[in-house]
Parts: sequence; C-alpha cells; structure tokens
Amino acid sequence: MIAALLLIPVLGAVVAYALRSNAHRRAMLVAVAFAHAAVAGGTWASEPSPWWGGWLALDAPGRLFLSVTSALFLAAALYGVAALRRELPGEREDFEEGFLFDNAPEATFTACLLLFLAAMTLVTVSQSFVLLWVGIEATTLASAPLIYFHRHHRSLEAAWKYLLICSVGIALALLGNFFLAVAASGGRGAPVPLVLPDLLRAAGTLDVAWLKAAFLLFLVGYGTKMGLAPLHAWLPDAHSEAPSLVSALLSGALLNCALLGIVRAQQVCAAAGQAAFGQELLVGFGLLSMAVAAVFIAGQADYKRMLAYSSVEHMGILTLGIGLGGGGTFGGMLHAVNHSLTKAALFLVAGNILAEYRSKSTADVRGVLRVLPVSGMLWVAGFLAITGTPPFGSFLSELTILKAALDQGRTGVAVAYLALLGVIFVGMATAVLGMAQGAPRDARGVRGRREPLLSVVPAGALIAVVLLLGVYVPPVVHSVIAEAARALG
Amino acid sequence: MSDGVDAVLICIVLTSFVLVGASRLGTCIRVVALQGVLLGVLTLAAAESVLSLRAPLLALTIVGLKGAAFPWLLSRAVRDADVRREIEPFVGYKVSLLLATLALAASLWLGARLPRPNPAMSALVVPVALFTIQVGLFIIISRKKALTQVLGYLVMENGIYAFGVGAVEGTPMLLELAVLLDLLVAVFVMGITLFHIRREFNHIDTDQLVALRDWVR
Amino acid sequence: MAALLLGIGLLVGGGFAALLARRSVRWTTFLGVGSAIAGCLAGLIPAGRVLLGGAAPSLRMAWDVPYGAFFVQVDALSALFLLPIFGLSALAALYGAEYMAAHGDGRAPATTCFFFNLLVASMALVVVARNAVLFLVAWELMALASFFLVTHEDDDERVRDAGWTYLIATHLGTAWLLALFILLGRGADSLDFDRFGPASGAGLLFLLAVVGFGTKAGFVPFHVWLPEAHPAAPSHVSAVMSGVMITTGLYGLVRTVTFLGPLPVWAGWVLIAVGVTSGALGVLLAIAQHDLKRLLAYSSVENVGIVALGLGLGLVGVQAGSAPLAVLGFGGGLLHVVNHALFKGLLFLGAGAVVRAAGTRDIDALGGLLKRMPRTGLAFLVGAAAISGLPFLNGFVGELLIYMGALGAATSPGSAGTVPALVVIAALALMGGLAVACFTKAFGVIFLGEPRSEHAARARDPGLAMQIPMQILAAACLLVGVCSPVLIGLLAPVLVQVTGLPIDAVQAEVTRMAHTLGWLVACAAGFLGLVALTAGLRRSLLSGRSVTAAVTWDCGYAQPSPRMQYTGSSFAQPLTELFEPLLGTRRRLSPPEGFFPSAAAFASETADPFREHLYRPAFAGIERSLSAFRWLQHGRVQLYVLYIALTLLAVLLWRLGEA
Amino acid sequence: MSAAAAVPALLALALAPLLLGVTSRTKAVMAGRVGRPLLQPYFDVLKLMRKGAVYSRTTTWVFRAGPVVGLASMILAAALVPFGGVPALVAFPGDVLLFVYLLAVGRFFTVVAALDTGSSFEGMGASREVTFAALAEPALLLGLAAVARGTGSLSLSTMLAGATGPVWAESAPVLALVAAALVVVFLAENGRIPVDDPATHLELTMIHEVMVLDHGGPDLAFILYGATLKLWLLGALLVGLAVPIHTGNAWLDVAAATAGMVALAVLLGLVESQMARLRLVHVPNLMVGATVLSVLALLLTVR
Repeated sequence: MIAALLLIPVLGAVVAYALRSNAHRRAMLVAVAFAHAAVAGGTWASEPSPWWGGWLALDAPGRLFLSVTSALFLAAALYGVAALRRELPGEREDFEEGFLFDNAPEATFTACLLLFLAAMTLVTVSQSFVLLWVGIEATTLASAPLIYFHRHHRSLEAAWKYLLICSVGIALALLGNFFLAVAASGGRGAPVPLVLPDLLRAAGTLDVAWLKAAFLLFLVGYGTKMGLAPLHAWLPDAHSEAPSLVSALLSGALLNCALLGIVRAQQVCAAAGQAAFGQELLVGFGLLSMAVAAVFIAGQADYKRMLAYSSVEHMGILTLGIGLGGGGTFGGMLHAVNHSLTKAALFLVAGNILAEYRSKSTADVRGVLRVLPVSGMLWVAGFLAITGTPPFGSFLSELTILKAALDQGRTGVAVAYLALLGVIFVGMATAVLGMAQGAPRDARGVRGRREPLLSVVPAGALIAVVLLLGVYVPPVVHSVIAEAARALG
Repeated sequence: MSDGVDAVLICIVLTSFVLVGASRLGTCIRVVALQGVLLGVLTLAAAESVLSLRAPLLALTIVGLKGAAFPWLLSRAVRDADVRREIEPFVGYKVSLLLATLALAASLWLGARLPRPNPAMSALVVPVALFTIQVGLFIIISRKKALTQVLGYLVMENGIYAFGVGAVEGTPMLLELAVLLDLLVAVFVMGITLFHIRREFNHIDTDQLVALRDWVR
Repeated sequence: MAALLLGIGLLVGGGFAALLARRSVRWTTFLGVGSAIAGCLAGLIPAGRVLLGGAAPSLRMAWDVPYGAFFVQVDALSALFLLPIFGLSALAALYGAEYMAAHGDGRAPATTCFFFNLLVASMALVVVARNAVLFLVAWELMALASFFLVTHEDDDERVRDAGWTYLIATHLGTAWLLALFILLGRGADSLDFDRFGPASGAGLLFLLAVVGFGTKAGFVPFHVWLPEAHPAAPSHVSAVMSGVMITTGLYGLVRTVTFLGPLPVWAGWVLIAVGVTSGALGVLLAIAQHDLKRLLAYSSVENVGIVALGLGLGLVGVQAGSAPLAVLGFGGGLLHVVNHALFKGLLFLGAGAVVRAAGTRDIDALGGLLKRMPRTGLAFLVGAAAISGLPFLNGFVGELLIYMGALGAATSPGSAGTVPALVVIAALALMGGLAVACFTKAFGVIFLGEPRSEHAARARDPGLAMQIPMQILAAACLLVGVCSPVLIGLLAPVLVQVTGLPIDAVQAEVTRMAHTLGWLVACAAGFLGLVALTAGLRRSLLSGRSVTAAVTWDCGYAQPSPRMQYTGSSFAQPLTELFEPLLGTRRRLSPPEGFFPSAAAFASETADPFREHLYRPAFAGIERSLSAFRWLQHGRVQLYVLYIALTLLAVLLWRLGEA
Repeated sequence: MSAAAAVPALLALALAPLLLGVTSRTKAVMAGRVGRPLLQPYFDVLKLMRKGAVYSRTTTWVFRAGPVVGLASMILAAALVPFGGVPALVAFPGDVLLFVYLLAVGRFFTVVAALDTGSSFEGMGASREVTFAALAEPALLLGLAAVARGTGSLSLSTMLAGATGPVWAESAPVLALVAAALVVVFLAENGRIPVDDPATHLELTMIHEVMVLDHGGPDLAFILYGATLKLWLLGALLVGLAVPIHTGNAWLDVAAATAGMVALAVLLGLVESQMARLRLVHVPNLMVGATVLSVLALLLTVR
C-alpha cells in the first residue's frame, strides 16, 4: 500500500515526461491524483503494513498529513487542468513590467508536480529520520522548478532564494540527523538506528545533551522550510511568484511536511522526558511568527504575499499550540488541517482573480463579487475561515489553543495571541473585503465571464470541508488527531 | 592514527581561513577543491579498519565530487559568464578573518560543552566541523556573487560531512549517502539555476536579485 | 422547545429556499418573508409560554466539536429577549417585503432575505444557547449575517467603510468574549453554561464582559461602529439591528452576571458610569446629526445607556442587599430593553418609509411630510413621544421604574445606593430633556412645516405591507404603556433569576410597583378624558365662528419661502454650541457680504469624537509602528541566511548555554 | 378621597389667572402706572374664547392639537399638586415624576405645534424652549429628590405636607437651597424675567411667547390659561415648601398658602420690574447654577 503511494506518482512523473499531448498529460495528472487520493483514503479503512523493515510506515501524524496532502493535490490537479488551459502557448506579456516571457514546458511542470507529490508522500510515510530528511530535501528540489514555471526574472529570483535558503536549512537538519545519531550511538548502550519506533523505545538511553542539540538543529533546519519567523524569508517570494496551484501546494502541504519533521524530533524528546525543552522554544517561535506576519499583513499591497504571510502566521499559531502541549497540541494538529485546506482554497481562488484582473496588487482589484461571483464568494468565505471566524473549523482550533494557554495560566501568551490575531484580522479584512466588494474599476478591461467549473469547484470543496470541520469533527478524525497529539506528550 | 586525523583537521581549518581571506574567485574554487580532497583523506584516516571497502569507496567519491566535479562545474560557470574575478565581499577581508577567528573560538567552546561523541576519535572533530559549517554560512552571508554562495554551501556541507565521518561511529552508510545525494542534487540544481540566472541577467551577482521585497526606501 | 427549533429551522430553511429561488423575485420574497414570519411566530410560542410561568424547556445533545455541546434552554431571561427578537423581526420581514421590492437596485432580494433570516435565527440561538462554543458560533453568525446585510449596497464607498468598521469592531469585541468564556470554564473540559460557577477574579471577568458585550450593545466608547452601520443597512434591517440585535449584548452581560456570583462593589458603579456617558453623549450626538438614520442610531446608544443605568442600579441594589433597588433597577432596565425594541423599531421603519418616499436621509432636505404621508407621520409621532419618555406611553414606564428605584434608594437614609441613585436621577433627567429636544427636532423638521425639497414635496404614504408593521408597533407602544401594571408581573420570574432574591421578596416589590402603575393608568384615563373635554370645548367654541386659512405670520416679509424655515441644524444649534467641547462640531460659515449678497452658506457637521480622536489615531499609530519593521524583508538573500545563522546561534546559546 | 381633596385642584383652576394679574399690577405700580385690572387675565381668556381662529395653510392637526394637549396636561398636573397641606386629588408614590413629565408633555406638544407653522421665529423659540427645559429638568428633579430625601416620601402631597416647621428647623439650609433652585426653575419654566420676557412678543430673543405667534382665538386662550396654571402649580410647589405653616385647621392653612401665592406673585412682579432679562447665552449658566444648588442640597442631606 505504501509502495503504491510512492510508486504511483513516480511512475506518473515518468509517463508525464514522456507523453506528447498536453490533453493526455492533464488527464494523466488528474488520474494519478485520484489514484493517490484513493489509496490514501484506503489507509483509513485498512492499516497499511510497514515496508522496508518498518522504515516506511503510517502512524497517526503521518496519516493525518498524508490525507491532507493527497486531498490538496487532488484539488490542485483538478484546478490545474483549468489553470493550464488558461496558460496561452508561446510568449506572453508580463503584466507588471510588460516584458515578454514564456513558460517552462508543461511536461517538466507536470513531472515535477508529481515528483513533488511523491516526495511529500515519502515524508509522511517515513519512520526513519534519514528518509524523512531525504524526502524533505527532495521536496525542495522538485518544487524549485515549479516556482520557476513562468520564466522571468522575478520567479527566477524567488526560485533561487527558495533553493538557497531551504538548502541551508536542510543542511542544518542533516547535521541534526548526525547529532541524533551521536546521541543514539552514545556511550550508554548499543547504537540505535534512526528509526522512530526504536528511538522511542530506547529513548531513555539517548544522550540528552546531543539530543537537545539535535532538536535545536531540526527546529531551525526544518523551521526554515516550515516558514517560522525569522526563518521564513523565502516564503512570501516563492508563494507570490509561483503559479497559484503551486503556491497552494507549498502552503497547504509542504509546510506541513516540514512541520512533521519537527514533530518527529519533538516526539523523541518527549519520549526521552525532554518535552519541556522544546516547548518553550516552540511557543517563542509561534508568537514571533505571528508577530512578524502581522507586521507584513497590515497594509500589504500584494494579495498573494498577504496569503503567504498569513501562512507564516498560521504556522506560528500551530507551533504555539504544540508548544503549549496538552489540549494545545490537539488544537495545533487540528489547526494544521484547517489551515492547509483553507489556505490552499484561498490560493486557488487568488489564481482565478489574478487571471481575471491581471494584477497582484490589492488596490487594482475591486468588485470580485460582481465580476467572478463564485470566486468572490469563496474569497470572502476563505477569508472568514482563515481568520478563525465561526462556523469555520479554524475557529475551533484557535479556540482550543487559546483555552490551553489560559488553562495553563499563561495570560501573557493568551493576550499576545489575541492581540496579534486581532491586528491580522484588521489587516486582512481591509484588503480582502476591499477586493471582494464594490464595483470593478474598468481600467484593465475586466469583464465578468462564466467561471469554468474546474476553476472553482476544487476551492469550493475545500472550503466546504473546512465548514464541515467547523460544525462537526468526525470522531475518526478526532481520534486520529488526538492520537497524533498524544504522541507529542 | 588520531594525530593523523588531527593533522587533516588542522589543514581543513587552514583552508577555511584561506577561503575567508581569499580575494579572487579562482583561488576560492581551488581551495574548496583542496578541502574536498582533504575530506577524502579524512575519510580514510578516520576509518576503523582500512581493509573495509566502505572507507575507500567513500573517499573516492568524495574526492571525485568535491575535488574535481564541482570545482570544474563552477569554474566553467565563471568562465562562461564573464564575471569579474573579484569576490566583492560585503565584509572586508580583515574583518572576515577576525570573525573567522571568533567563530573558531566559539566552536571550540561549544565543542567543549558537548559531551565527546566518540572517545576513540580526536577531540578536534566537533569543533572543526562546527567551525567549517560557520565559515560556510559566513561566506554565503558575506559575499555578493551567487557563485560564491554555492561555494559557501559546499564548505558548509564539508563541515557537516567532516562531522559525520569523524564523530559518528558505526552510523549506517545512509548518512554519508545522504551527504552525497544532497551535494549532488543541490549543487546540480544550483548549477542549473546559475545557468538560468546568467541567461537572465548576463552575470551571476545576487545584488540584482532584490526585486522581491516588502521594503522600499 | 420543539416550536423554537421549528421556528429556527423554518428561518434557516426558508433562507436557503429563497437563495435557491433567486431567479424569481416573487418566489424569493414569498419564501424568504413567509418563512421569516412563520418562523418568528413559531418561536414566539415557547417564549410566551415561559413568560406566563411555564417550565423552562431545555435540550442537550452531543455535538462533535471540541468543548461543544448542542445545549439550549428557554428560561425566563431568554424568553424576555426572545419576545422582541421574534416580534420585531416578523414585522420587519413583512415591511422588508415591500421595502426591498421597491428598493429595486436590479439585484434580486434573495441574499438579503437569506441573511435576514440567518440573522434572526442566530439572534434567537444566541439567547437560548447554554454552551459557550454554541453561543460564540451563533454570536459570530449574527455578526456576519448583519455585516452582509449592512453592506447590501456595497457599491457605495461609505457603505463599505461602514461595513468594515462594523465587522472589525464586532470581531475585536468577540476576542474579549473568547477570553471571558474560557476563563469562566477554566480547567473544566466542557464549556456548558451550567458548569460555570462563581469564578475567582469575578471583577476581571465582569470587565471582560462589559467590553466584549458592550461593543455589541454600543456602550460608549465602543459604539463607533453603530452610527456607521445602522444607517448603511436597509431600513428594516436597521430596525432589527438597532431594535433587538444590539440588545443581545445586554443579554450577554446580564447572563454573565448570573454566572459570576458576588461581584466587587464597583461593578455597579462601572455600569452606571457607562450608562451616564453612553446616555448623555448618545443623545447629544443624536441631536447634532443631520442624517435621520444616524440620529436614530445615536439615540440607540442613548437608550442602551438608560438600560445600563438600570442594570447598574440593580447591581448596586444586589450588593447593598436592597431588594427594592435591585428589583426596580433590573426591572426597569430589562423593561426598557423591550420598549426600546418597540419604539426604535417603529422609528427606523418610519425612517425607511420617509427615505423611500423622499429619496433622502438628510433631515434638512425634508419637511411637511405629515400632510403627504399622514399615517407614517402619526406612527412616527407616537414613536417620538414614546422614546422621549412621555407619560402614558411605554417609554415612560421603563424610565419610571428606574426613577422609582433611584428615588427609593435616595430617600432611604443611610442606604449604600444613595450616591449612585442620585447620579442616575440627574442623568435620566438630563437625558429626558435632551431626548425631547432630539425628537421634537426629528419629528418637527421632517414632518411639519413646508417641504424643503422637490422629492419631499412628492412623498406619499407607502403600501400596506410597510404600513401595518408601523401601526402595530405604534399600537404596541400605547398598549405596553397602558397594560404596564399587568405586564410588570411577567418580569417577576426574570428578576428572581437575575437578582437571586427569593421569589416573594421580588413579588412584593413588583406588586408595590404595579400599584403605582395602576395609578398611572388611572391618570392616563383621566388625561384622555381631559383631552377629549378640551378638544370638545374647542370645537364648540369654534362652531359658528369664522375659521379662515392664511399664510403663516411672516412678520411682513414679501415672499416667505420654505428655505426660510428653521432647519434641523439651526434647531439643534443652541445645544451643539452649549456642548461644543464634548461634540467638537465643525462649522463652515460664509456669511452674506456687501449690499447685495449673492451667496451665503452655513454648514455644520458633527463627526463621532471617539472615531476622530481615539480610534483613527490609534489604528494609524499601530500601522505606523508595524511598518517600522518592514526592513526585515529587505530582499537580499544574504540577509535572510544571516537571520538563519543568528537564530541558530541564539537558540544554541540560550538552550545549551544553560544546559 | 374626600371632597376636600378636590380643593387644591379647584383653587388652581379658579385662581391661576389671578396671579398673572397681581404680577402685572405690581409691575405697573412699580413703574408708577395704574396698570390693568387684577382680573385682566380672566378677561383676556374669555375674550379670546369668543373669537374665531385663523390657521396657516402650512399647519396640520398637530398645530390644533398643541394647545388642547398642553392645557389637558396642565389640568391633570393640577390634580397632582397639594395645596396648603391639603393632599392633592391624585396622590401616589411617584406622582412627583408624573408631574415633572406632564410638564414635558405640554412642552413637547407646544414645541411641535410651533414647528408646524414652518415659521422661523417659532422654530427659534421652540429650539430655545427645549434647550433650556433640558437644563432645567435636572435642577427640578434633583431639588424634588432632595425634598423627598428630607421627607422620606415619593408623593408630592406627603412631601410638601412633610416640609413643616420642625423639618425647617433641623434642615433649614437644605430646604432653602432647594427653594432657591425651584425659584430659578419657576422663572425658567414660566418664561419670566430674567430668563424670558413675557411682555414682548416679537423680539428675536423671545422663547415662550414667540412659539405661540400663530395661535389665535380659543387656542390662544387655552395656551394663556395653561400658562397661568403652570405658573400656579410651580408656585404652589414653591409655596408649599417655603411657607411651612401647618395649623391644625385646613382652612387656615389653605388661606395661608393662598396668601403665600399672592406674595409670590408680588415678588415676581418686583423681580421683573427690577431686573432685566439675561442675554440668552447666559441663561444656561443660570440653569446650571440651579442644578448646583440642588446638588448642594443633596450633598447636605447625604453627608
């Protein structure tokens, strides 16, 4: 089953590269997405058997993030059909600076997309720290070309920054792996292979000092990938320049994968009785990320960048939740799900808006509700969901995290948390509502046309799920999240 | 045995210093190549038993990649993109050397604080590795050209690798493989990106890559 | 309970049905409005039953969200608030059917119907919810629905601004409530209301509630959204928002007080202070407005202030252990909540009729409407008299209770409540006088004299669908005033619940008050008799004598013209000038000059002082201080890697330095 | 209630205009004129009642309702005010509030009637009326509250009955302050100098008189009569407070109170012939001053 999860996208990538006709390739993309989603869904029905001697297996956090990733990819793939149709062949004009540019060949794009999926799947299913690391490394390499889909200097710059910064982060994480190995091979007892179950079992024998150091490196290394401030610098550039469906995957799926890396490290620390060691840091990073996000969301002129910073904010929120521990961890995990779905939907809608208005500037976009009724509705709904407004799921998760903070009597944290959420709400509200409402400025020849089904249905479905999670958290999901939270101590 | 390792490690430190002080691109590339070779030697020196096939294989690939392949790739990039041969640092060379010294001190301090990973192995391993990593980071941060950043990244990787080879005893092969994989693809992709950058901007300085930001004077 | 759920179901279902039938305006209206009215009527049943002494039905179902439970209950307090919510909403819906149809801005009223129904349903849910999560969800739904109703005409810049102001204000208000409820349910793994006991730090929680709920209720200085949002919304929505929605804030406050147990002594003082400021500033700002609906919105702030005075007195009474003060204070406050729903709803509906007929909300462009829309005018007059607290109408009764409580406390020597009571008396007296000024202006300038614009001259009474609700509300204002001795009896169970006093103590006070009210009703009868008598006398005197018509005595001016009339601004001028320091009214005067002055102009404008001098600067300041950090995202990749290195160094030194 | 209870109301209805007569006669004497007969106000009212009416085409039924409602509210108020220790026709705890708000009813309708004419003069008068009334109301209510606190009752009848010699003896300053405050209210509410000048009609500085410019015939008669009633009632409050003569005999008390009323009228005449009216901008200060007096009185009782 796990093998299928990994092989489907890889083979898909190969075929996609080979195929000649775009139509076939798009069909194949959707087919692979469906297949992957089906298998991923299957893992809920029947526990997949471990593979490679337990190096690849699916535990609660893995299943949670795997499902989210797979669902998002499905949505992105469907949307991709509509999006790729919009991409005219040959050279097109850049609407910001007016020069001509062309796209990367669609074959490369699709292949990289599928490899990206494979890499993320690997991250979610790997129990071995090394494989986990390899997977995250692979995501970087697979997604860099995706960011550089539109071949012009801005996207190139974004890709370069993404590559360099994340590589540095990854390198640190690698060092973390070494430290962990040292901790595992430490004087007391036989060397422990870097596989989660073994590590958890032998946690007592680990060398604490090296373990702590390893955790710090994992935190900084994977934190870079995850977009925790102040390590987030690549994130807004990449998200704003990449095609919208790529941004959706980066924000919705990739960040979670990086989070998973930190989660694993924290799991080991917790097993070794060092849970408190990491939690302080996580709380700090969480609040800092929210603060930095607030700085750049307030008065942000570019709506895709705004969404990117909002991702930083939410990574902060769920890090804070995990850092608080107890109910907070549950809230954090739940929030990871809510955020992924919502943010992906928002990016997909942003793609529609971008295609219609041909501008990323918040000021240029007016009256989306009139020009693109469905997208406009989703845009507003997504905004409400991302700002934690009932009846959307993120409200519950944010509430849970706040409760954790207050129950622990950490008033300062709670106050800062609420204050930052407030600032960010104000910032996003003025931008989003300003875009959604009013009458369109006719300068850019904006004319409402029927929105192709595939361009709105995926986002709509995601929002619907978030809404559902807001009024009803299915017991099975609840139990998986709870289990994942328990693993973190 | 251990003093052999120490010798290599010290050489690595020296090369790092040279790298920090060097003003010409060509020199840097050559120094990095030299460091690669040194790492190969370290691999051999650190191996418990020379007879095992693992160490020589590893050493060979390391030398092959770090000593030959990447330097060649980079120098070609330099040649094609008629870049000025200077490093153009943000931080002057003297200051850089001073900072490097501080970094060395810091890593010695840190290395002393951390329990010694592998009693059999020289005490210098951890500090040197950390130092090399810091130098790599420093080069990335303090130098202008995209190319120098790739160099810096390589140096950083060298440090990590040194740590791996020196400190981690009986680790699964996987780790070294990971390093190689990382180097391979990372540098490969970076190379491609460099190529694109050159095509786009006709040079490989990064001070052109500042279009994306939220801050305007 | 079944009826209530049925009602809510009808509302929501009807809303969706209206959406589905978007294409045809007739069907939309039929489904939307029909379901709204039906739902409201269904919902009234349990409310009425409980108020008439029935047992409080409750329902608790599991709900699969963290800390959530579907736990609803209709107790006396809920019922008291359900009554106006459903009553006024039903009338407003009926009114809206015609209003929206004629409002025809090309868009089918489907969305309006949907959000209107959603608003009503969520308001009902708010007052019956017994679980914090459920409450908050309903609370935010209420805010969202009303937000979308406010921004119905979102192509207008001002409407959009109003909408954002409202959304942001209400969202920030909710943040305080989140903290409040979580602190109430601290430690517990459930946020059901019945788990909330007397909490430690009750004072802090009380303040959280005052700010959080006060934002919705429109306490000064959290009222800034109110004068923006209410005028922007369609009039029947304004009626509901101003008449009942803001009172859900008061409900929340009272409900919270019932959780908190013994409060610190200053709690009552806080509410009284809030009441005084809200009341006085509210009515003063109302007088200064030119926009009819803004005027009404500010008057809502005033009335909320009056309620706050009552509740504050009640709290003081509870702490001082003085039953009369507690009962009369809370009783007066809660009764005024209902009354306010009646006359404020009526006035907003009337305003809507005027706006539709005359096409403007500018008071100074209206005039002489009583001749042109007599029925609306009569209803509006009743509303104006009621809101001015004139005797024998409902407005007077509520204020009378508060007055009696205050006077009682003031006359009982050595009572703890003396000083607050005197403050309340002074405040109420001032507000009463100012309210008269405010609404003589509103009614007089709009409906009397000569029309000041063509539109006003062509105004006509609206159709039945808009007439009937107004007439019903006017009648209700009269009825509540006349039936007060009976109605006050219904308050008893609510008061027991709120004050925590034994039933017989409450009952005793209520009967004493009913006796006074009985006298009041007798006086009302006498008054009617006297009016009839004098009217008859006048008729008989005039019969057979010459009764002629002429122009208004114009002091010999050659050509009296409507433009010579006293405008609303000039009517309010003495007061605005008197309270200049508080209001900060801006005047622009270009006086007539030369022997043959060509043009002269005078314009005065009173913006909200808090918006101008508190919030605008505050938000600007935050924005500025945030943008001071923008350099972080500097664009140089080297810098970014430096961040990583520094972070690494920091965590290493911090964490390993101590290890 | 006994038949005696009707006495205060009947007296008010019967003698109210007389006060006006006394006042104007006093002013005339002070000015060295003979002056109009004491009963002139009665004559005026009767004369006006016999006249027809002229209505502006602008006006509506509100204009005609104004005087009627105004008079009715005054008459009802008359039933609430005790006189010379004789309790009023209608007395219940809280009637004091009803009394105050009945004045408001009268004001409300007078004002809207004035606005109904669309004349800028009457609008001006109306605007001033509501302004000053709003300022007078706290003074009046707080003053009454002070009395209520002093006498422990919420009904005018018992309050004034309670304001006896002994009470004066113990809390003279309180009652004195209240009385002073009530004097100001008395002057303001009745539109007398120094707040308003009843003698002139067309000054732009007028308040009450200018509001009734357009009324004529019976309407004006009602207004005139209503005004005298108001004068009498507020006067009765003042006298009931300031003349604490309570012999056992009701007739004597009533007589004394009546004498007090006449004295008040004379006093009013003297004041009006001595003082000039204040500039409008200064009137608010007077009102605030009155409020301060009441507050002072209360503070004295609270301490």
